[in-house]
Amino acid sequence: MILLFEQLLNGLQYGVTLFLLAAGLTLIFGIMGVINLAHGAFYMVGAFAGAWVSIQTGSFWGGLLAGLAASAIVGIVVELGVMRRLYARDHLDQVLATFALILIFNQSTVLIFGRQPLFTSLPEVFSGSIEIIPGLPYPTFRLFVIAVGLAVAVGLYLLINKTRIGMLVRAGASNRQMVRALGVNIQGLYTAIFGLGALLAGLAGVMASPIVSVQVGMGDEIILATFVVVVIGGVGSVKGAFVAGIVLGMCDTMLRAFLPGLLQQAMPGPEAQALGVGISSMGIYLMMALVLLVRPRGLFAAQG
Amino acid sequence: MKRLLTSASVLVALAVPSFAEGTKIGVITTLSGPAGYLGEQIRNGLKLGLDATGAAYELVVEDDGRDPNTGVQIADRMLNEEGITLLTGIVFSNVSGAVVPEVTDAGAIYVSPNAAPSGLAGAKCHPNYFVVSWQNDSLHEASGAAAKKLGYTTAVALAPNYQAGKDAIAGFTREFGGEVTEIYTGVEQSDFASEMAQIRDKAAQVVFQFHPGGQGIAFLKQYQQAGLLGSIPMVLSEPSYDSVILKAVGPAAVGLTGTTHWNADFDNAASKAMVAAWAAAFPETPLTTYAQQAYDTGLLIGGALNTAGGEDVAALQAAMKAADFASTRGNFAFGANQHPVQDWYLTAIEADSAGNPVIVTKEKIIEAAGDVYAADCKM
Amino acid sequence: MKREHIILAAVFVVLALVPFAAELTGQASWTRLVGQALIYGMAAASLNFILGYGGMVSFGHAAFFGIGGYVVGIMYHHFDAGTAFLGLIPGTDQMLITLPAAILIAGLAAALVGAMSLRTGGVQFIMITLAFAQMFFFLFISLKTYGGEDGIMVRRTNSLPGLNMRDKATLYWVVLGLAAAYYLFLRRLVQSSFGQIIAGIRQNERRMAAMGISTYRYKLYAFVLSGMGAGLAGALMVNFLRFASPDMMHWSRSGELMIMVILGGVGTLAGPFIGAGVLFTLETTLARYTEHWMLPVGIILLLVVMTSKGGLMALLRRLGGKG
Amino acid sequence: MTHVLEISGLLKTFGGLTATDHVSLTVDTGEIHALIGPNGAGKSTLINQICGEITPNAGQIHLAGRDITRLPPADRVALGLGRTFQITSLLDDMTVRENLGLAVQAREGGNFRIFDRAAKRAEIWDEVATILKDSALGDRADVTVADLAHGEKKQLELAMALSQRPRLLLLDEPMAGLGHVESQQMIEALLAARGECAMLLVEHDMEAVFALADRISVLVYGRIIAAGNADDIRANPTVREAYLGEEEA
Repeated sequence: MILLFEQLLNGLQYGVTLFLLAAGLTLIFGIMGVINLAHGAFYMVGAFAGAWVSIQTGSFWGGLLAGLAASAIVGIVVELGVMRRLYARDHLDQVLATFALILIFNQSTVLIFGRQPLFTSLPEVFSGSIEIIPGLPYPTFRLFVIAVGLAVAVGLYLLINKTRIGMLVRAGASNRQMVRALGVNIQGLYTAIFGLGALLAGLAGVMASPIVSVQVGMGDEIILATFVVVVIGGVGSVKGAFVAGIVLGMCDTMLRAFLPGLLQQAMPGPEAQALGVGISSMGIYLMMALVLLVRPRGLFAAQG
Repeated sequence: MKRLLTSASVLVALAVPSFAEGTKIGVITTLSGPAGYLGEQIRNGLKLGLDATGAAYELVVEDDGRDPNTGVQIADRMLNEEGITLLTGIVFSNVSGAVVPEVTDAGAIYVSPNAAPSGLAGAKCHPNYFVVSWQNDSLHEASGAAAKKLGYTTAVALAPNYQAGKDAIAGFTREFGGEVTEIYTGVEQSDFASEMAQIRDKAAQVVFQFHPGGQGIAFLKQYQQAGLLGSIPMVLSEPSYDSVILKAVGPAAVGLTGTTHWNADFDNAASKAMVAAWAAAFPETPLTTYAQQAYDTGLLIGGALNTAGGEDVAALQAAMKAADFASTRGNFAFGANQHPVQDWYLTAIEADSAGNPVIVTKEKIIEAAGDVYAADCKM
Repeated sequence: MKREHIILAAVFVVLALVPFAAELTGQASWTRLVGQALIYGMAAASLNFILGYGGMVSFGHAAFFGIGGYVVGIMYHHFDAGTAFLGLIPGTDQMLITLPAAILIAGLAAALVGAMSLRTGGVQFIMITLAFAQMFFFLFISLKTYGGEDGIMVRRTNSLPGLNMRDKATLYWVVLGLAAAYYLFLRRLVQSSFGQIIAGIRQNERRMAAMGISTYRYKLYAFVLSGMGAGLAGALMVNFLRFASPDMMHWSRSGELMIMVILGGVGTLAGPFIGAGVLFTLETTLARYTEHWMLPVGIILLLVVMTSKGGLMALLRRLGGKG
Repeated sequence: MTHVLEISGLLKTFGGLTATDHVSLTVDTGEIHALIGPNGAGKSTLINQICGEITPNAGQIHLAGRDITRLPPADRVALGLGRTFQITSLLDDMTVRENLGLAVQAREGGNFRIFDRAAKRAEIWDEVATILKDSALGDRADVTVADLAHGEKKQLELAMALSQRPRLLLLDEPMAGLGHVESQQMIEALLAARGECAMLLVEHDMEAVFALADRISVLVYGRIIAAGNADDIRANPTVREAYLGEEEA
């Protein structure tokens, strides 16, 4: 029972990380119509900038600010320098360009930081664990990650539903031409959204840096799962990204935690283990395939 | 017969003066991606080792990107175009599985500084294929033996769900003999929270885990964050706690137990020379076992080049087979399959004065061990 | 018309001479380099048939490439061990059996994936094909019998009666012959009745449905044909490299095939071959000069896409003056 | 006698909105049946239900006596249903000739052949030549569709639809966006095709409707409020109030 609860928390924490990445990606996707394979690079930039500054200054919070700033700036530069020229182009050209960006970002990171993974420690306040229910000590930092993720979700909800910019974002996600017709400064809006998306990805990167290994290519591994979240949630829908992120995070964690054990009861030995892990690795893709077969445009498709 | 061949080739080698610019050595290794630091360690260690022998050489280094396709492509060019007959450097088993047959079929020599998959250690062994590091299974058999020696009887063993991971758990289990709960992790997984919960739930006496590189860093950090570090001991094979991993993990590694075939505190001249040379050349970068293996590889190759006096393959092969070099690990010999016969040690990860983790050698747990596949090798 | 024939014949002759040229200049690795580029070109061209001519952007094409390769690998594994696949089908090292088998099995897999994926469209189609490819990838990683992540070593290239397939030049010519045949097949395919229907579906699916075309069936057929082509390329690759591994079906390989198509020119016959050749040569050549080869490759790709529309084929056309 | 098309009780709702409210109508052999109504009356929804792009909530559609309510679009075409689109929907990168060729090929079959050469199928290109000879597009045959004038695209749509040899042709606003001269050409083309098939004509252009239609149905807010010949409709006070009145005002 305690194990189940703990795994649910783990799933929630993975889910909000996916949400942070997917929120920006789904907006960029839905509003600008751009397939940005390089979104994971912002995650990596956030993690590296955050880790490096926190090593230099000894402060996690300094690193957090640096990570956010670096990823947002890199995002804006990419938008101004590259993406802006590709909005009118075919999806496939965007795929090629953002693939090239991945290569450039990865190798530049090697040149700047070298090949050794960076060390980051937990902020002092969050270095321990809290006994949430008796018998279950849970790392405080992970609770903090969950809290930040949920706070961002609330913030984005308010931004999108209560502000003029949010109105434009919603309009843009459901009908791209309409926003153009409204006579707003589209270019500025696009740059801002791209920067915001990069910033959220950078936030995810900084939050992940004390937990996982800060290394080159770390963004490439998580970007696939992020795309899965975006597509299941429905392209352009932040709400969809939230729901899909949490559900996917939960399912992935639950499958990995319990499927091998369950299989072992049904069939003998290590083969069950291996099979269980194999199936749970496929889990999110299986889910996506199933969701798309039932709802071809995802759960909360913004575009009609 | 073999002796006759050897002396004949020595004669030939003596008759033909070696080229002044040195023998070309092909280094195929992984320099890009998350595992790029492993290739860097190997390249740098190899260079220092060769320098220590004073042999005339020239390194031709190329990145395989951990992709067997690329590895074979590079090997082909080195062998057939640049006329290189001596290759080394591969980090990963899947790359060496593809490249080594290519090299030996072409009549050239391959010396492994790291990966040594079982497929090439038994019936498919080859006179031109040498392994300086260890046979893959040996690493984890040592950890199994260590856990047994420390008196544990139940263990949780974790490894990624690929062949090397399965081999790791199998190797550990073989020597451990106790009750083992196996948990396989995802191949590209970086968050192990779910596994931490399971480890706590199983409440075994000891944890064994095999996660090289970035995965290992993430695993150790999270092990501490989950509050498991103080409560359940962990035994590690050397790829899971190399010095680069420890540097990135920081204090979270203090208190773990490891096994290794070499450690920086070894008290022999060759090892001390290497540690000093490394500190002079790469003061910023920790020295890992990867670099040490490559350094030994450099000693072996350089020594053989000096003995054979050039790049005649038969002469080089014979010189290497003799394994006449002072290994940084102390005792070293080749088994029937030209894989090492060596000692294994128990280590502890302790805190230095600054609180950073440092590996301290405790005791020898296995003496002069070869591998189980040597018996199948008929050379 | 005539001009195209002359160019094709000239290119074929030049390619056929590669082993001799390699021999003469001492650049022995050319043969293998060009051979591999040709095989990737075939795989990219097979993807281009659905992507460029049919408008179906598949991000999982490497799955069929890998499956084709594994058919050769698995058959060789059982041939070598003297066992039988599932205890029923004995292994073989005869290319006349392995290649058709690879094409067939890859086609079956494509039928399965296509039947489900083609119910969606657009971005969702891209992602669902990726999803199925990932499932195949993880499946093959878990197959311990066939080496798991390490894959299967194929010590000897498959035999063809009357030819010495261990000779690199011979193998190269076999690959070249099949690549040329495949090019001609695709050329005929896009001009065929079916090719016209597929081109129509890409331009306006609704219109084609209004003309009585059940677009789903045609798209599925195209998807299967394309998967078979990728399977053939994969089978050749395993013969060429002498091993099969899950790397062949990793998602980045699917991406690479897509990049080759886009770089060369979407919806052109020669484009994928040119794209494969250029990308492959670029990667291998730059890797010889710098460990940081990814950086220049990335910058070059970015420059190509920013400065030209329609890839290298469009560039060539502009240089050549006409189409 | 059987009707070529018989619709009974067709109901389609979108959320709270009723687009077609139990619509029933028939089209007889050789007849041109016009469907008129203000914007948003549900005409396009009705057309799309007949074509099969939208599935109705209730009601039946029979084509030549056969129930096609649940058939996919392509199968309805095989049973003799042809259509034109309100916003022209053509293969823009191809020439006029190629568009017609594909239309004829789609009807002729052999569409799964992968080793033939579509360009050498005489049965297709002979027929295309005939169609072009008889149409206003003859001298525009090798122009790419994207370069055609609007009126020419409308003509091509009609020619492609007719080349399918349908029993029933659905015409979704064929006059939309046409100038006076072009409209006259279109009316002539439709009159010329009158013997070939029955037609259900959705149109705003009253001049064209009165010139072409044998019968007229008036659709307002998803319901048919009146039906009859041209004189009946002109005289109908409900229609004048609901529809024509607005037009004249």
